[in-house]
Amino acid sequence: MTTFLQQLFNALALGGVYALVALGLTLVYGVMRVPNFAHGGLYMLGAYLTFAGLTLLKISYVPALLISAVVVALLAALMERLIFYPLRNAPHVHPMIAALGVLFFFEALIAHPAVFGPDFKQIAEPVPGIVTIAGVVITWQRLIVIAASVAAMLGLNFFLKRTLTGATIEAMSQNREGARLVGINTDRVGMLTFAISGALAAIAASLIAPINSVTPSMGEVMNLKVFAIIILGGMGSVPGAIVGAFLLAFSEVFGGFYINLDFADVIGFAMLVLVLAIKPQGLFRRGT
Amino acid sequence: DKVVSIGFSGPLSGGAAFYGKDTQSGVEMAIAELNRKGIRVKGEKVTFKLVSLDDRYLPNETATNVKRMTSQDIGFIFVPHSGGILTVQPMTARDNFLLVAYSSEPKILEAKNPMTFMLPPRYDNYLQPFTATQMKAYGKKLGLIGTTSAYGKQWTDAITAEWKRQGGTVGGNNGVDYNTTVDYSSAVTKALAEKPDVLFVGGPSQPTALVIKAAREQGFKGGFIVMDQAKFEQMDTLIPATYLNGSVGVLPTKEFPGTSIFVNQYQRVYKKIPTSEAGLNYMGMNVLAKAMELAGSTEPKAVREKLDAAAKALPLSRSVYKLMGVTDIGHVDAEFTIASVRNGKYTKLRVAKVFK
Amino acid sequence: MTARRTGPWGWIALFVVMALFPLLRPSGYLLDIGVNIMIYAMLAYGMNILLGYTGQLPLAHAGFFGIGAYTVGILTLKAGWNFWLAWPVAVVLCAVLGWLLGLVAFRTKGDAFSILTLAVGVIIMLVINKWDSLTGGNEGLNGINPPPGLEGLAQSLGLKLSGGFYYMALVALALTVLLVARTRASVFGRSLIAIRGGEDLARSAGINVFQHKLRAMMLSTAIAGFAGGLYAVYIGFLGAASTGPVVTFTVLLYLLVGGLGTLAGPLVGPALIYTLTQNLKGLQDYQYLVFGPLLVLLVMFAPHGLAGAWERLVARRRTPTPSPTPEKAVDHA
Amino acid sequence: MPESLLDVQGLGIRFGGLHAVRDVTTHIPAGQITAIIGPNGAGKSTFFNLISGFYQPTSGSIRFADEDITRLKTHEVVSRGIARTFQTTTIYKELSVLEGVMIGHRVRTRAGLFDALLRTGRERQDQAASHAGAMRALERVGLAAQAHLPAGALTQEGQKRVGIAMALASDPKLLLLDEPAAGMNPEETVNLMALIRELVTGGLTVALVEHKMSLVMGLADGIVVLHHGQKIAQGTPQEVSRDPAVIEAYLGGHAHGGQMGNTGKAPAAAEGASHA
Amino acid sequence: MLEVRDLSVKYGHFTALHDVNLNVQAGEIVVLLGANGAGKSTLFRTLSGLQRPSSGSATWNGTPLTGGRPEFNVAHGVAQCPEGRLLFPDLSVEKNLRLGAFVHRKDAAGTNRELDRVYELFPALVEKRAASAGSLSGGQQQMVAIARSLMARPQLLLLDEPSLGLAPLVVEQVFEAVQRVNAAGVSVLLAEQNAFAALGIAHRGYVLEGGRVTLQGAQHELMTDDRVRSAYLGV
Ligand SMILES: Nc1ncnc2c1ncn2[C@@H]1O[C@H](COP(=O)(O)OP(=O)(O)OP(=O)(O)O)[C@@H](O)[C@H]1O
Ligand SMILES: Nc1ncnc2c1ncn2[C@@H]1O[C@H](COP(=O)(O)OP(=O)(O)OP(=O)(O)O)[C@@H](O)[C@H]1O
Ligand SMILES: CC(C)C[C@H](N)C(=O)O
Ligand SMILES: [Mg+2]
Ligand SMILES: [Mg+2]
Repeated sequence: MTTFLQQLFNALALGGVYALVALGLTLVYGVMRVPNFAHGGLYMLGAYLTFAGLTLLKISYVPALLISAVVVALLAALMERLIFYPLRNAPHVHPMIAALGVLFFFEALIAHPAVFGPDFKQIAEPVPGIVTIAGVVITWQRLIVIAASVAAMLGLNFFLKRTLTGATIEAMSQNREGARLVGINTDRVGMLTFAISGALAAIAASLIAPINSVTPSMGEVMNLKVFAIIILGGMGSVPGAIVGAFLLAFSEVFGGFYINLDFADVIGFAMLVLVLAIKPQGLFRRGT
Repeated sequence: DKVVSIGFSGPLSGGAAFYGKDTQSGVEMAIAELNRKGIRVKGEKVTFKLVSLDDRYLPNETATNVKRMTSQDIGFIFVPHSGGILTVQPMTARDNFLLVAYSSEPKILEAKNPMTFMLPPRYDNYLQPFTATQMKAYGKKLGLIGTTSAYGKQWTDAITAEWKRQGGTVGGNNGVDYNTTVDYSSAVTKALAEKPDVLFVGGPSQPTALVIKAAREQGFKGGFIVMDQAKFEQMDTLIPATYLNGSVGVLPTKEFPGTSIFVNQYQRVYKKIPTSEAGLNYMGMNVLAKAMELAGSTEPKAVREKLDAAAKALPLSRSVYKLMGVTDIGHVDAEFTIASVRNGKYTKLRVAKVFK
Repeated sequence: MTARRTGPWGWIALFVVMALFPLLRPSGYLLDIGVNIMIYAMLAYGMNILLGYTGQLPLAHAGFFGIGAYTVGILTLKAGWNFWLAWPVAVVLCAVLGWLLGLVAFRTKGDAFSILTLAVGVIIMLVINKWDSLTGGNEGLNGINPPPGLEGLAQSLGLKLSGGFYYMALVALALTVLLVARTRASVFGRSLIAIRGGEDLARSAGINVFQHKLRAMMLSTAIAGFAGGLYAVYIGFLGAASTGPVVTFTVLLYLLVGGLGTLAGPLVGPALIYTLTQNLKGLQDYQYLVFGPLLVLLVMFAPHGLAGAWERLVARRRTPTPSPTPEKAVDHA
Repeated sequence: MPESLLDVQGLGIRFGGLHAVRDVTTHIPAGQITAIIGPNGAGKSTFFNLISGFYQPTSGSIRFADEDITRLKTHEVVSRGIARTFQTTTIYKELSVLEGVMIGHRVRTRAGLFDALLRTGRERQDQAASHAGAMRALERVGLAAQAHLPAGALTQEGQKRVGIAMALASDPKLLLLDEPAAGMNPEETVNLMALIRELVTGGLTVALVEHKMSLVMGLADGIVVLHHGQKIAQGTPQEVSRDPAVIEAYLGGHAHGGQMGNTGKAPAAAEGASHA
Repeated sequence: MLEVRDLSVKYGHFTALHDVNLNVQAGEIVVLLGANGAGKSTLFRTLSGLQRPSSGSATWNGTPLTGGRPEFNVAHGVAQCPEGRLLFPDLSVEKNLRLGAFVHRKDAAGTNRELDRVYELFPALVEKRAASAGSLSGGQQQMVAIARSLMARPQLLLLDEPSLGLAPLVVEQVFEAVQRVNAAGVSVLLAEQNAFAALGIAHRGYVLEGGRVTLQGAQHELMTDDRVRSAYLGV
């Protein structure tokens, strides 16, 4: 029983991790339909920048995280301006490959011996220690991740559905010319959207890094899963992304537990295939 | 002057780059030292030039790289992964090069390729003392959470067999891929559900440390058997030293007798802790150079003949590990030392029986 | 843009030139690059049928490449089959599996289709990686022998085995190009183009969209398996890594640089990018610092790929584009 | 009384809570032009979508040439002989006019993947048949001379004709046109009317949706009026244009070709060009 | 006043507008006649900033409209109901309309008032307010497009074939509404295939042929011009 509960918590924590990363991508991929494969790269940069803040600037965790979020946000906005904006009318594969180019660049940059090098880095947990509830152990860091993912979801959903800026993002993603005709400065909105997405990626990375580890290729592992999660949840649906994240996490953890750990990833992806085969639109269709 | 090019094909980008770079650094450092010191082969001064090509851990890329190098008449090529080694092994005779293999895959030796020079010592030597020590200290039940790389799987199989041979019981295999797993908690939970006394863990140091951490946090009080790929000296910078108490694994390179020169030098140049990846490849390159001197030739076959003699003649300062020689099938015969750890202090373990 | 059919002569000339190459006694390395390019070109041709002609972005193709390769590897190594029998079996197996995948995957469209196939690609790679007893798992399959008769044939032509492989790849590539060209120029192929242009419209034109997509998928995965079988005997060693999404994306990249939906693109792309990446290796730590931005620039400034740009140039020279003049300026007073 | 080509019984479809088409029973007589009119959102396009198999009805049945086609897929419906155009012009703009129209002929050919790979006799025959079929269709709409231009380079009107040619290339018995004259000026509208009439003379049955009353009144043999998804009237143009319910819901003061901009007293049978 | 001077627009090598000169005075309804492909939409797109001219100028009360920034033009009182509608298909009708008032985002009360007004004009949209714009019928979408341009409360309204796909009754209502809006002081530039109705409410008009203005005049002049009658009025 305790083992089962423990696994439940493990799944929740893993789901929180996935959700946090997926939410950053929901904006650019789910809403704006830009297949930004460099998102994993931004995520990775976020972790390294926080690491750099902690070790080089010797500042504490929270300011390091904030600086990292701001820098990655700016970088993401720049990326929109220089690459995705000019490619906005090209077929999907074009921005996708360009984004891969950016990902390669980021990884090579960080892995360069003169920058951080290819070795693993570690960010210490800002709130070390564990909580034990009914024999179930969970670390503070994981609780923070779960809480942050729920907060991010609520915030993002509110932002998109209830604020005018949120509506302008959706409007722009659906018809750029139409958006301009009603007076929306689409250039600014596009960059803003990327900036938010970048900041979310950096925050996610900084929160998750203490649980996992910091490597130049850390974004690649996440990339595939979070793209899958967004499709699973239903493109453009924020609650869908959360549900998708937890669903993936639960199938991995419990699939691993009851079937075979070595096949946990296979089970996770198989679940995706199954869900899409049954509901080709994903779990949640885009709402209005 | 004569310039002899030394080839290297390994993962220098992507997820395994850290590993590739570590192995490359050993060769590189040895070459820099040898060039500084000056090597003479048959009276002629020889300088070495390292030609490194990235293969991203992909065997087909290794094959392409090796073809490129042999087209340029490079006669000595270091490859640090079994897939690449096995792929290019059949090419050694035709294209006349000496394959310096850094991998402990037994199949490499089974091929009985006359032009292979394999560096790592056999890991099966670790099994008996690891098992005996931990079984005595903690109990008879072993849990498995090793990485699922080829090497990790071999280890898992081998330790399972040895543990059973010594009369213990072994739980289900809860191995996960240390390179792609996002959170180890669930694997650890599953392994701990069987209430093991000892856990087998290991993969690259950093994720291994995270596995150990998760196990301790979930209340595991027993001991760890740490696969040789993970290095204590790297792990204890990542997690509280007490988490490692009662673990057995390989002795940190810096604790070997006579390695201080190498360790100091390495830390000065690369600003990081040298591991056996660097150390063994450093040694391999030195053996190679020595064999050229002894053979009076830089012809790969001639050099191959003198590897054993070279290994025996090499001073400890250049070999890092104590070398007994090179076997007929081209395997380094080195002394290896293992240790158990408590509060950052290492206790060397005695090895009862040595496989050759 | 419609692939403009330049007639077979350009292709025949190209293949003749390629066939003469080994007579120049190139180094083993150059021959190896040639064979690799041809193998990846075949894979790119396979993907192009779905992406370039049918407008569906599949991301499982390295998986089928892997299935083709492992089928050949397993059948020859473990079941003792003759390669020349195992190869066609691998192709048929990939076609059947592609058909099965299509049955499920074509329920979805657009991004969902791509991600679903990506997931399938990952699953294939993982299964190959984990099914130790069949595939050798992480250790891979080692010692796949060259096709029986190839060495003898090569020697009778005064070549080494590598030369034999070169011609084998050349013939396989030529066959692939021929089949793809025929497909594109056919009634069936035009229906694929129609689907690319708009599914609803194609449906209203009476095209059975689902069936056409399924057939396209079968052809596409069969070609991937065909390339994979060749890869297996050529490299002689198989590891799961060569069947993963990274390979799929690499080939996608080749395709984009060469030119989507063109006949020459899938050959031009690998020729250029494969050679380029080999040469960039010399830059060591800087290789991806250069390659990444280069990719971005290529995509941005040569959006139709090199073959696409060429076709456009030729098209413009042949038919001076009719400036869309208004049909009739009202002049009836 | 001409025999009926298409029979619709109690046809209906819901989108969530909305009954877009509801219990429509009607028939389309062979060899005639039937117009479907009604306010915006009345369900006219949806009605076409149901007939052509784009939507599956939630109730009712459709019979075409004495065969039940209610559950058939679009491509099967097309192969039975029902072709359509879309409300907003949808054609293959990047392809040449000819190639686009050849696609419309696909349903009359059998050659598949293996014919393509082996370049069988069937492939060659079908290829020739497609070409011939497409050219025939282009001649009917008067675009044979533009066959090799990219379709996107044609004017709006030209593109509409390409759309019709594509539909014709499938050798239909029944042609469904959704607002064929939208965006056309009076002169072009007249030309289009002549084209449609020619097609019908050639044996085709046409059903069309249109808001341009000049065209509807000038062309239709019978009119079906939809409102809120339901049929509220059916009859000859004269009958329908006098129907108070229709005037109330739809026509207002435009019962007689008001959109063409004349006084509204033109006889229904006369075409716009003779109005001067 | 809208003042267009020597305006030329090119698509690549093809010139769609040649030195067009026209103006719309404050409070006027001006109709633009022209065959398919004459360049009407090109002119509208240029005036709303979606298209940049190759030469010439267009100003609204002295403010240049040719900067290629539509958002600037709307903010300065020039709104367009474009060809092709350019709606936000996955957003609800009401969100589409509210976004039409984006430039008045600080004035919620005014936006709500205007919203009531356009619902009054197009009662068919009321029951569709929560439906996604993309699910609407063609004519309903056209209504949303017109309504959205009204939501911007422009001083100059550019209507590119507003009656496209609308039922006759609705066309009548739209033209009435245009007159009402105009009566409140809004200038209107209107392109229509339904020339008869358009000329019926216009003060003046221009004829555009092959990208050139070939004729201009007051309403009654055009109504009686033989060329106009045969080509655009179908009489
Ligand atoms: N896929 C759909 N989902 C939801 N509602 C739909 C869908 N298609 C049509 N509708 C609704 O059904 C009703 C009928 O639409 P339809 O397009 O058939 O109208 P129509 O008669 O063709 O109108 P118009 O003359 O404006 O083209 C409309 O209210 C529309 O919003
Ligand atoms: N994006 C474009 N690229 C190239 N040519 C274009 C483009 N848009 C329009 N044209 C051409 O410019 C000319 C004028 O087109 P425009 O759309 O302005 O005409 P219009 O008067 O609005 O016609 P319609 O009544 O069909 O709407 C046409 O010949 C058209 O083919
Ligand atoms: C740790 C090493 C000795 C083994 C190496 N990872 C291999 O590929 O075989
Ligand atoms: Mg309609
Ligand atoms: Mg227009």
